[in-house]
Amino acid sequence: MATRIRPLQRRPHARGPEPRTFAAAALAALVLGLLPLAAVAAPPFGAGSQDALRTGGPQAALILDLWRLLLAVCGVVFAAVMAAFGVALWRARRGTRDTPPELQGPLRGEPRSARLVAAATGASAVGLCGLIVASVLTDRALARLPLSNALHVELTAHQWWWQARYDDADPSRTFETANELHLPAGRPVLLTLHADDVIHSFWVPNLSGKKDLIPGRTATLALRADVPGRYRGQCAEFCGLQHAGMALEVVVEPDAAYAAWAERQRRPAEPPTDPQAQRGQRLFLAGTCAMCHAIQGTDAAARRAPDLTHLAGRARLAAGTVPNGRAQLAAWIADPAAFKPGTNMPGHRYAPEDLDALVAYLETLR
Amino acid sequence: MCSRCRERCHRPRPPRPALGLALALSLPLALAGCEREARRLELPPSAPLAAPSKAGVLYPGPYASAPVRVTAADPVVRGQRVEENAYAVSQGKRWFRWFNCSGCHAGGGGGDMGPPLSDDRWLYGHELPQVVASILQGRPNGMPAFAGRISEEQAWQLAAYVRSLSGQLRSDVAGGRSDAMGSGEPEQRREREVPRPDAAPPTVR
Amino acid sequence: MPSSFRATIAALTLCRASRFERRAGVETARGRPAHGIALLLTVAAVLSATVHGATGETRVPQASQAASAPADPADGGWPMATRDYANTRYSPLADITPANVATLKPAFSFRTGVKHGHEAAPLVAEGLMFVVTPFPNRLHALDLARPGAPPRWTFDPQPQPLARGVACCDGVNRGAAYDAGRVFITTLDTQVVAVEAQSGRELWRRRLGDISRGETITMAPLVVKGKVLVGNSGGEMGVRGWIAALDAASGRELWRAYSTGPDRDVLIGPSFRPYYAADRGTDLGEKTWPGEAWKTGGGNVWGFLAYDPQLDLLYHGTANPGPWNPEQRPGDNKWTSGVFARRPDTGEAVWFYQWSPHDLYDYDGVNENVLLDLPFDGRRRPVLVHPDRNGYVYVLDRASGQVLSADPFVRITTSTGVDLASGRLKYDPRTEPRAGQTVRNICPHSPGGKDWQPSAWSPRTGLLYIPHQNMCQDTRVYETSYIAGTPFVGAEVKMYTGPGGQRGRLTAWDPVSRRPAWSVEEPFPVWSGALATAGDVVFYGTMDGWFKAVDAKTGRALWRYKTASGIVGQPVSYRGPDGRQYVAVLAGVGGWAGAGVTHQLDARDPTAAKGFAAAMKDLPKPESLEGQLYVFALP
Amino acid sequence: MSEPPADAVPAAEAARLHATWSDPPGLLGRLASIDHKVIGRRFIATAFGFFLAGGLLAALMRLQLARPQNGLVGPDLYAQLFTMHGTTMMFLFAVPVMQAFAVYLVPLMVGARSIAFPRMNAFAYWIYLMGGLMLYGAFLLNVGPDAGWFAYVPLAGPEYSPGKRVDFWAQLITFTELSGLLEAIVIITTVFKLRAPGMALHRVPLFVWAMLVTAFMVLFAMPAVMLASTGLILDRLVGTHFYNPGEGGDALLWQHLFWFFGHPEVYFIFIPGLGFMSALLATFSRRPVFGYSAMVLSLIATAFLSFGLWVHHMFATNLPELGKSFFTAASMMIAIPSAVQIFCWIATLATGRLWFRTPMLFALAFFFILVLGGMTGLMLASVPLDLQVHDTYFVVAHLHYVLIGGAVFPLFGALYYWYPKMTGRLMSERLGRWNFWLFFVGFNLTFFPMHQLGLEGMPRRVYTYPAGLGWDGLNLLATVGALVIAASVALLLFNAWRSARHGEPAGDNPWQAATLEWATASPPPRANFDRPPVVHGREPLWEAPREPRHVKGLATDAREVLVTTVLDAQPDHRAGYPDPSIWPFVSALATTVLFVGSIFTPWAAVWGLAPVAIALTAWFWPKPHETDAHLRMERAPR
Repeated sequence: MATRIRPLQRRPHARGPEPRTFAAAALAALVLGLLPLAAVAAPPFGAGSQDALRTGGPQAALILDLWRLLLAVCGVVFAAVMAAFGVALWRARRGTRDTPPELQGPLRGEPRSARLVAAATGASAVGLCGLIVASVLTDRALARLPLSNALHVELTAHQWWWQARYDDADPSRTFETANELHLPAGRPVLLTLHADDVIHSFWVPNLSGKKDLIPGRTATLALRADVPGRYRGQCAEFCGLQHAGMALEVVVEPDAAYAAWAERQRRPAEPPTDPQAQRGQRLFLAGTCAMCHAIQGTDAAARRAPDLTHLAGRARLAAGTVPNGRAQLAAWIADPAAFKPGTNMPGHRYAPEDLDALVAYLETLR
Repeated sequence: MCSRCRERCHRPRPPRPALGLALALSLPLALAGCEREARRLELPPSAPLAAPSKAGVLYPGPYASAPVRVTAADPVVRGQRVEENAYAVSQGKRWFRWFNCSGCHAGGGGGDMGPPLSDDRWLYGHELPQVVASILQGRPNGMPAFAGRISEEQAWQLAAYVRSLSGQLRSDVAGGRSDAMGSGEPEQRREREVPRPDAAPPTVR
Repeated sequence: MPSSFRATIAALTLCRASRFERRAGVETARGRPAHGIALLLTVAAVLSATVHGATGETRVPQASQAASAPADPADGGWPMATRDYANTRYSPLADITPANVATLKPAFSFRTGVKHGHEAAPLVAEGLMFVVTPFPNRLHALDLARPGAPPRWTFDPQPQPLARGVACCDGVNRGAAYDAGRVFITTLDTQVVAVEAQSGRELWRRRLGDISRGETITMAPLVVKGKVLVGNSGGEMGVRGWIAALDAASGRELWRAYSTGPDRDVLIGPSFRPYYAADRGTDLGEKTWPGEAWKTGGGNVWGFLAYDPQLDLLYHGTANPGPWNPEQRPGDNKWTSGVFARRPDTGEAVWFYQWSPHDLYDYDGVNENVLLDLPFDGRRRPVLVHPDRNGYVYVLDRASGQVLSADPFVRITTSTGVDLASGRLKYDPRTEPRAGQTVRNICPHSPGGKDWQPSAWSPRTGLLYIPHQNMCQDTRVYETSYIAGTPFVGAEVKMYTGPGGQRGRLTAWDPVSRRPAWSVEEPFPVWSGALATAGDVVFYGTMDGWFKAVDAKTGRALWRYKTASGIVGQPVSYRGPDGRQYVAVLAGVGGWAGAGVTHQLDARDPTAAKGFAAAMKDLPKPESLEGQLYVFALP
Repeated sequence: MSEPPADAVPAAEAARLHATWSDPPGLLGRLASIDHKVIGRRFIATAFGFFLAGGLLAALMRLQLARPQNGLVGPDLYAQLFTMHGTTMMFLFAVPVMQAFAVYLVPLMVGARSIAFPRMNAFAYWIYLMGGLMLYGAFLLNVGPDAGWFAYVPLAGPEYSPGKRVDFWAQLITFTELSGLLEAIVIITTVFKLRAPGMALHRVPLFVWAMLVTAFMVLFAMPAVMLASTGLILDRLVGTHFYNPGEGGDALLWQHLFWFFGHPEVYFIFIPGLGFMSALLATFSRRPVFGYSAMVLSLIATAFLSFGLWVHHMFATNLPELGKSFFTAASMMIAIPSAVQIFCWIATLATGRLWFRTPMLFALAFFFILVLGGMTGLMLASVPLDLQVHDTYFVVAHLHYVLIGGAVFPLFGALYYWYPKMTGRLMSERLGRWNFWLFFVGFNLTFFPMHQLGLEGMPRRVYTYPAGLGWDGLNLLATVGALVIAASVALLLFNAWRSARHGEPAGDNPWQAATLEWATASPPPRANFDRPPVVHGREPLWEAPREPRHVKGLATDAREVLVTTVLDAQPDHRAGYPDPSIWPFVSALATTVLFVGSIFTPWAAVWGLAPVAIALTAWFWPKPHETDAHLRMERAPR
């Protein structure tokens, strides 16, 4: 661990004057809006990893089928209306200010128009009934996902991260993780959803529709992921300052890989052997970290922030917003607000060797 | 400009049409509103306070050598900024629950294993820096030292919230009711408890 | 009370023991075990030295003709908090009767100068009365032979002040234990100290826990076979519970049995034979918890211990699992909120029964286990009677751990009964706490139908006198962090009066017919212990400062006396060196129920003192918050 | 100017009328004005002012979202921006601007001397203005609400929104509710009781029908949100527990109450748009709209159904399946009355003689945009599909298609259409076409990509988004579109500003339209009509004149209006009409003090009542000379 890490000197967000007035912001918009601004060099998640059109399981696929049906029907209807409209515009006579108003027709009644309008209305009503039936059928199909042998996961949303507890009939086999769900491909999952503070919404578009997490209420969501891969989910109900920074990674993997992962998660963290990491652990336990985070196998058992027992095994930090790596981890610890303004994690101006030690320790949490 | 205004604000009114004078008069008052509302999300991180070395356990108070450092110009100014900022006080309320303060002092500050914080008795001083010192240094009869275990900013926010429990803060800054089981009047509705001058730390209760 | 019943009651191992002792020609009247010759001899020696002259013999024991006479009345002492190993709190003295109790007058009193709740029982031995105060746990020895009983010595163990801040429910102490010329006290900062009875000299002291993690000791120790048995408190701080045995002579730790964790920590070995299947299996103390939650899982041992010399079994309850929020600890959470039978020599567990598996409400299982012999299905069985916080009076076969009956003695909304086939408590899902929701109308409240305050058993009436509460609560649980040295509760509680409008009761419970014989209502929780005497008078104290005597058979009020502070202590009765029967009690309001007054909490916060401060806000502030010993005698 | 009417009123009589119905001079006179045209113009201008402000906020948001991980606007300001944008557009622009047009146009279209309850009308305007100024004053002082225009609790509750930001929002609701409800009463009464003789209900212009239906919807829907916001402010300030699940409240209660108002609100923005459409299409097709009865019944049906849809905003909450299916069906069925109207208009176009002027262009754009928005609306009504696209940019696209297509395009058309009536000058046709095409292109550029963004997983209300999820290009496109919209709106402003002086004089009826507002001068005289008209058919200016043409016998030297019966508009009685008064303004001021004060202390509801009570007493205090004049006229009708 010879390399010394420096927190990123460059901030991902320009820090504007605070508080801003409207005028100042408007001015800033004009000046800065066109300037290129630095973004943290996050490895791209990949287009389509949070996409309702690329499905990874039957729930999303059913909805996608319904979407295609609705798109087709609505497209046809839209085209028909536009065609009628176009024909009307095309064929109608032209007039001017001085065109005498047509009053005779309306007074006599216009049976042809009336028939056409009635027919179109009737057709619309029939079409709508068809859509209602299609929608209800899809809804019922979604509700009929077989749940035998389902994996039970309790998911609790916090401002602004996700806490997951994998249930098991044997309580000692339950385990906790955060911000990264691993799911076995092809096995149904029953998520029990809670909210700790405000309303959040769980949404992994590639796998299923969303479900709100409402304080004081419990909801469930059943889904199945069939296609292995990494999917991204995101809170879909405005939940405060870091609503945008409340993402969730879903790793769908074959059964064996999942089982291995779950087994790893059940194990407490190994005590560090490297002296630097040991020093980091002391810093962790004696400092602010242990006041909010938990690491199984140590005295840190707080539950206000993600469980870090297997932090190094996760792809991302800070609720799916920062790639996990030594430099980013150090930068995140030093100044989380630079990544996620409003986060509840305080910044730390550690001495460089302390920060190194801390990161070295966290890197051992595989 | 907002960050510089420290005037006490009681009742900012909106500017009215064609009443430039009223607008000018209400400006300083209204500016106090922006101090109250600022969300200082990107405060510079503070260096961790020297922590007692025992890992995993809060150091039993008092830990007198925990310095109560003040990074802003002076404690009074810094304290006022915290105590005039509704967001800071509400963060203090969050920490009160997070760091188990509510476990000892009860959710509404009525006291339990620890003394009540919502009354007029202050065993170790009611001024904001004194409260910060009590939090960071700990006190002998069970109050652990939080120095090194929470950030300095959190300690100031906590202290401001603690003072709001007995109505020491302006009602437009103090918090409202919690989304929880009621634990007494919301802080903003609490009458100010005048700190008793004779209160002194008892040797043995 | 049917006399047939009384005749069939074979109370206690004690009576067997005392018969044995009489055969052996040894005068012991305290129902001491006959085992352990050395112990016996010491006791005998001490007694002969203490009980002056022929006082013991001159009195004719009232109960001698009855088979139920539990102990030789010759001894008027009170050597341990509940007087005997069977936890009867029964005094065989019969001078004070319903007929004359009204003339009871204060004989002397003593101020402790301490303001916490005085929950201790004064002990009487060697002509001295030993009063241990709450924190700072001073031990006073009053010389009963001299007029006014002036203190002979005072021992100050000097506990760390920090301990006060981590004790969940006021820095109380539930009494000392006297054995063989030594008095053993526990201190709030987890020390056990042995003091020489006559001189007040410290013999040894041992620290057993870490107060910076919130570990404390409040219980009264028990001395069995030369071992001081003691357990820890701190379930509200995430402290892992244990019971330990110390060598009474040296203070050396002989064994320590944890209430959670792997079998080797719990001292579960091959001889462990629990009655119910749910308690069988390896390492259940680990496997019935998620992850490492058992390390902060509570199950502390802070109640009164019981010992059956015949079966050679030590009985101790285990307290609530931590945190209160049950969602943080799915599983049965063994071995919390239950009762263990252990071998006192090795600590080895013999059986276990869980009153409240996966406890939802802070229903500690540590209430006293009263060891009786009761008729059941036509035959006499050695049983253990236990009024639990969950609101049921349990009768267990104390040899096997089988539940013979479980009947509610208060209104219960949290469960619908106990399934006798599986032994399992049937929770009512309607009152199950869920994070983020306020669950209302939880009866009984967290301190239970009855908290620590010990019952008394009278073999003469066949009734168990249960001092208890009648309160309910609303609870909201939330996820909480374990931060060592801070509370680990995760629940907010609002308490209020239960049905009927009175917060306290003294109920005389008939464990054979399984129903109350009578019940006396009190405006405040009856937070004091009860005392039954052979004179058929039952004593108890109230939190508003009345010390009361009622007729053991009917509950009729006979006498009362207003003390300067509320009573949360344990009344005792002894025969003084002058041969008269005395009744003593410590006044000094406090404890969980009295914390609001003691610590001047702010009752405007309905959750202060976990709900008790506001529920008790009409408790009058006593004349004095300082503790005071009151001793009464007939004129 | 067309040729003077044959029976022109004598100049002296016109002057007397003018004097009688004029406002007092000076600043105080302006504040005292109760003329519906004055109030209406101010109302429209104010609403457009807020539209511009809300649009600027939107532009700022689009700039922030132009690129991933942009640092222009932080999360705190962004939350305020989108909250202010939504609140402004819904509460300070869309609903008020419709009522504002109604305030100006409805009395003219029904041939009335003025509006009913004119002082209340003035009061409602002042309350609206002050509420809006309060909100923007707060925003400029960093007290801008930041919990969304929907202010979901618990985020908007006392625990998670510290300070006064959400209190200002909740109090703004009180302001706009008060204003909206009062305006609804004013409009309903005007339509029911002040119509020209002969304008029976089946002859009422479709625009007036639309406003009548809207006003009734406001009456029924607004109390729900008033209740909701009162509960919110009580929770925040007094510590009640309406939305606190810990003490028996419920966070979902807010959503039910809010959307019970919020969904109809969409329709009381949309239905006036339908009214504009009918007015514009009839004039520029040179024929009455086809299917008058079907149109009216559709309006009413839409209004009814719109109260049964609110739950489709809440499909992602845990609801019973049956309930969801019901709301799916209701949400789809509301398409039918809208479809009927669209079909009728297409029939109108097909059989009319089309005159393509700028207002007509805006009306025609409605077909493309609203129908597209309607199609996405059907998709959102489906529970499973909604679960995917709810709270994503798909919904942003949908709602802008519906609201801008359904309301703003017709509104812009209406502005071009009635601008000459208000100012006496036509707006520039050339600039108008530029304005239209920029708006049309910019709009679709901005919002069409958002459909795709939503389907690709981009949630709403995010202040930034990571690179690499495939959202970058479309977001940039949307931002470019937003700038085009900004340019188009700037052009509209310029056109309006320039045409006010240099526009072509309009004359009474520049479009040769059929409704009564074109029967008077442009801009109309103080008394609206020198002689109030009598109506004999649905298209009074297109039909051959019939006698009697005018109402006779109304006083010219005193303010007097003719009250007619509700159904058939038979003359019923002449009613005295109030004089201008400063007290509505003063009352509004006092009410503002009360409302703003109660953000800071609940006791303001007590002491703040005193000035309000004094101002209202003064407002209603009988003036002897007015009473005398009315009595005199009652005794001796002219």
